[in-house]
Amino acid sequence: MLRYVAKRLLFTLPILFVVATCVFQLARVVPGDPALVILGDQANAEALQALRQRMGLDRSLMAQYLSFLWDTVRGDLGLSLSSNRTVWSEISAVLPFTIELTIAATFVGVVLGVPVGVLAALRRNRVADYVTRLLSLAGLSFPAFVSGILLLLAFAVQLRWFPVVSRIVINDPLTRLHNLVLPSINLGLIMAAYVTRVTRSSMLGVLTEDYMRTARAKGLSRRRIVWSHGLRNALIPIVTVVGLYFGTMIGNSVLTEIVFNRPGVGKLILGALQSRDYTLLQGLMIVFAFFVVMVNLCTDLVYGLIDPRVKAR
Amino acid sequence: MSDGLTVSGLSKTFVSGGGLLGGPEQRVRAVDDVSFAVEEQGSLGLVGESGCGKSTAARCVLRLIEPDAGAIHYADIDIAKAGRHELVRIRRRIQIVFQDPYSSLNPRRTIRQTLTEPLRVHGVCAGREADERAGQMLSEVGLSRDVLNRYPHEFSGGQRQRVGIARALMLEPSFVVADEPVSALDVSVQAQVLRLLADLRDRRRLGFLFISHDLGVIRHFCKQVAVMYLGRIVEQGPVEELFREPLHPYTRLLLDSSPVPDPAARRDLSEETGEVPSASNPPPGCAFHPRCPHAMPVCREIRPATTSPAPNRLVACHLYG
Amino acid sequence: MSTRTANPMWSALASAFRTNKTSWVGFVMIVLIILAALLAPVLAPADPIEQDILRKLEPPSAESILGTDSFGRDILSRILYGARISLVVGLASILIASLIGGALGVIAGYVGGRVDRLIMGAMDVMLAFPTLLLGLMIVAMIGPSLQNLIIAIALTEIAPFARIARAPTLLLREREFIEAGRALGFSDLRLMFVHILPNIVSDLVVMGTLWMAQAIRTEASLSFIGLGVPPPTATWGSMVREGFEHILDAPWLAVLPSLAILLTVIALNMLGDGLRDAIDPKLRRE
Amino acid sequence: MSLLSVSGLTTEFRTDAGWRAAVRDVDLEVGANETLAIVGESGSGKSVTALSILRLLPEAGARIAGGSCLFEGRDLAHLDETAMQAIRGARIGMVFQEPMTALNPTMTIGNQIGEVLVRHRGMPRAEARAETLRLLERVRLPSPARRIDDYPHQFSGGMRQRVVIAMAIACRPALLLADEPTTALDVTIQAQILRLLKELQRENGMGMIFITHNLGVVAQIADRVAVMYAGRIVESAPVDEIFARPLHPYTRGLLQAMPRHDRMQDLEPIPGAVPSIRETIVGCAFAPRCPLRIARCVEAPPLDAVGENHAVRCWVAAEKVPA
Repeated sequence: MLRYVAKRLLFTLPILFVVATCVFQLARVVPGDPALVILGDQANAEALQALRQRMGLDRSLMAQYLSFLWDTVRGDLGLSLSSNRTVWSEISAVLPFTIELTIAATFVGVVLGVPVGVLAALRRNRVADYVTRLLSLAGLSFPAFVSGILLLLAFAVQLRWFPVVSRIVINDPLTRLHNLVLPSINLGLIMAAYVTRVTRSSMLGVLTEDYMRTARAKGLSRRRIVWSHGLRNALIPIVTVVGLYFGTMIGNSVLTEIVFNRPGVGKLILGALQSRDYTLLQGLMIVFAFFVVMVNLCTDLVYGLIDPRVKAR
Repeated sequence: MSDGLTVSGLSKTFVSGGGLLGGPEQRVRAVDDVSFAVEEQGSLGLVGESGCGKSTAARCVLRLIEPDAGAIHYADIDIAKAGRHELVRIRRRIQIVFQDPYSSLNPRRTIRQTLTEPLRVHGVCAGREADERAGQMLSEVGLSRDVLNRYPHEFSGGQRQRVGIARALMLEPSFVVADEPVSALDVSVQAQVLRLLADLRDRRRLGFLFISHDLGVIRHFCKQVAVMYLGRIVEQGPVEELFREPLHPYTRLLLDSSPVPDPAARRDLSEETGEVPSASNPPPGCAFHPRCPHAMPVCREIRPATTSPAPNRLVACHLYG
Repeated sequence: MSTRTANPMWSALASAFRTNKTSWVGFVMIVLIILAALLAPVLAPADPIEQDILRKLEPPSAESILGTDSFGRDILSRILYGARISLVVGLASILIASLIGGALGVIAGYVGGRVDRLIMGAMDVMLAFPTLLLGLMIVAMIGPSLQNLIIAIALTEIAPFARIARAPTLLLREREFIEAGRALGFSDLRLMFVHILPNIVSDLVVMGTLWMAQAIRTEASLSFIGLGVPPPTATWGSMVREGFEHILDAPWLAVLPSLAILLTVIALNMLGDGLRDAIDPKLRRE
Repeated sequence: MSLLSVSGLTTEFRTDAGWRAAVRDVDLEVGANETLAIVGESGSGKSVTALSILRLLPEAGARIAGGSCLFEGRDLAHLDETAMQAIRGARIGMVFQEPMTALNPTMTIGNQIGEVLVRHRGMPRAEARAETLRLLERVRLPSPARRIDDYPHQFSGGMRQRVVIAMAIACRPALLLADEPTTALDVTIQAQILRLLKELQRENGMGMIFITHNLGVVAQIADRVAVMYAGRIVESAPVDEIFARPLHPYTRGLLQAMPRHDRMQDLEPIPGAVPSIRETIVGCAFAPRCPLRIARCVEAPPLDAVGENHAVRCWVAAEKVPA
């Protein structure tokens, strides 16, 4: 197992390296002089030159690239162009809110999605199955900002159960939780739709496997056959979807944060776009890519736990 | 150089794993120093259990799998050394029939497309003439010409196998490699296809390399037989003689284990005969020694050479060394 | 007399339509939406761009069926014209992505070895960027325009198509009919694109439908963030964005274009989902 | 006194043309210590018969449309699901064709066997483990103590089949259903498994229904034989009798179509193909392929007794033999 983990970790390094290279290249495509962007049109030549020097823009592209790589490896993502603080401090200030949101949403998605998916598979082609399928199809059709707006209109504007604008007070866990409910439901329901669908189809596949018949031939009860023999074998595609969904979820959480006016990476991105803060965007991409790669790594490790055959490979 | 197919010293090792991420490297000697010859218009059966390398050997003959070592000659062609253009020429002389009639036909192509495509690709003919030839071939394999526009899923396993045979014969080859051509079929259909293959062999004067795990099928179809075990040929000779009087202990085990439809011939195999060892880690010396009732100390250490204890018979066993 | 029988792929899709009501409903809906987009100049009661400050923020009425926005523009007209942007971006990006991704997937799966590792490694890198953010980054860099949106969204969807094409190619490569083709002297190109590709086209069509829904959603999201086709062009996402500022006093401004997006995406998902049920061998097996 | 007595069993499948019978009006008897071989080609209904007895067919697509299966005083065809569960794995064991897929890939073989003991014999886990070890030894799995916690993929096909057999006999069932248990195995392994099944049968006094398409295997293992074609039994007789004096043209055809390795004979293929389940069969199902066909074959022939324990479903064959 340890060997397997080490191997998978090793495999993520080239991906991260190429990701960093792409981000670096992408940032160089930006038209215009970043120093000019920061200091504005009125800046004098000396100040511009000084800033360029400070940012290392006067060096050769190769030298810039190498120091960028070296800085990234050390976790130094550079200076934000708009705030003059380090990119990492900008991101880390809001990252907990986004992480909190995604974890809560994943919880909603899995706890709701898996049982509903299994039940739909067991009642294949009956009413419950059709209803589940239609609802989940509709659920995964929602752009996060559309569902967010509708939830906001219904529960905050009409029913007034939740605040229209989140006001997050760090020291008050109850308010913080209350503010989390609507956004995480928004994000979680969309995810539950995906999880339900993949659980259903994966379970349907498993139900026709030979070993399920063997389990019946052993005289096991139906419940034990489904939940103990079936679900474990159906889990791999489910874990895959949860893992793959992570990338979509980051995008959706950005939209959710914007709609619910929550602090978080989403609003940071909006700000960075408006102020054309490319180092911040670049840093965000690297952090996100890092998270996505790590989540993929985790799903691979979970495969190893679920399916003994994976380790053998 | 004689006519027909001559193979000598054929070897193929599959390497899996290894490298940066692959885990421990595994080397499987699928085919290990295999030599045999099939006379012009002769038929050699290659028999053995799953994983013995018989299919790999057959595919190496067509260079569908690139052999690591060995010489392969057919008539005047040096197959092992053939370049791209020569290989195309070989394709018109040697063809292959596959085991699984469900996997061997492209489900998205009509029978017409399947049968005329080789003619077009090799620039033999196209259009009406190709259709005409496809129709003739269909009737030769016992199908109606009317099926040209149908798709494979409309046919039974036996009919698909006939289409597969027709496709192999479209380029008018003189030699056919048949890889378990009847193993996937029911007994009654199996006999139909065996008879068809025998008819075609006689009518078209075809040479055959016939791979099967079924001793009965081999006996019925082939004049010569070679028995493979873990990548090597352990015994070869004329079918009748070899089945009547097997020399190698493995051949004997194989014959004794194959049931005969006659309750009077019930055998009680009292000995536990073990499993086939892993091909990635074959036993040293004679690969069969862990299962062999006659194993001697020498069998554990020295790989037996192939000897000829009787005319036309070859065996690789220390009992005859 | 020879009988011609239907190509199994088309007959599978046709039977999907016959048996699967969901795909029918989706199909009809998407046809209606396409018609509405095509006929926008005829159907729209007003110019989608012309402003009329005197009539701003009118609720739905007989005069303008769905009301007007904060610049006094007719919402129905803007929704009809907005459909054009969504559909064009969705269709064009999917065509590009499926052609490039499909070809890459087939090549990776068929050739295998180093080529496979190289292509799929590149795809892994692309998948490491969250879809929306990659689009956002690209558009932010190269500037928002219809063309750039299509390019950006297509780029984010090449990798999924490559994966979808590669998996069945790996299976098909092991099928004996491919080996038979090699034994008959067919070239690799012929085997890849004449023999393997038609076997995976139905997978690509189904995924194309589902990913077109995704593309339309991404386009709307980018517009919502402010990175869509720049104003004054009517796009659904930017309409929601403008309407969101009036969420308390004129909620229909945000809700109506939201529903348009939702309906289009649902229609495509219903269509694709029904088709997938029809071709999925796992579900067909019983 | 027979252990299992099936009469008039009819099983139907849902097709796009409505419900169609895959097994029609099948009568079978198996006694303790006896092996009944059901032989037939694909689509003959032989496996469906076994699955119907244990009621293991998918509920949505198949139904038992008639008949009874009397086993230890109860009719399995009409038992409720809970009572059926108590019989499966306990009184009737089953061995399947594909050892590669019959075992749950995510569960150790020890747990898969132990599960049966816990379920039916109420053993505590530790005791079940000890018994599992004993069973693995009995089926001659090499070094069972070391391998009890291994997963199925770590075993060869032959070894997996031994595990499946251990699972099937764990509760010393009175009846064993073996559905093509050696078809997926190599001949040398097949011989070992056949021998193992025979030994276990003798030890436990089990009745066994052995389903196969291979007449050679039938000759090796059966006491009595039932030949099935298109869902019906067309001939049944003791094993020596059926090979010495096959009466039904289909049985004869099968024997003449099978190439033997012990002697050279001319193969006589049966023309045509097995009818599909969608076809409506009028009269004798074999008539279209039959060399002895007469006008009367448009009527369905009954299974006529033509001697002691020998019955044949054929107008021509039944007439020739003095009853």
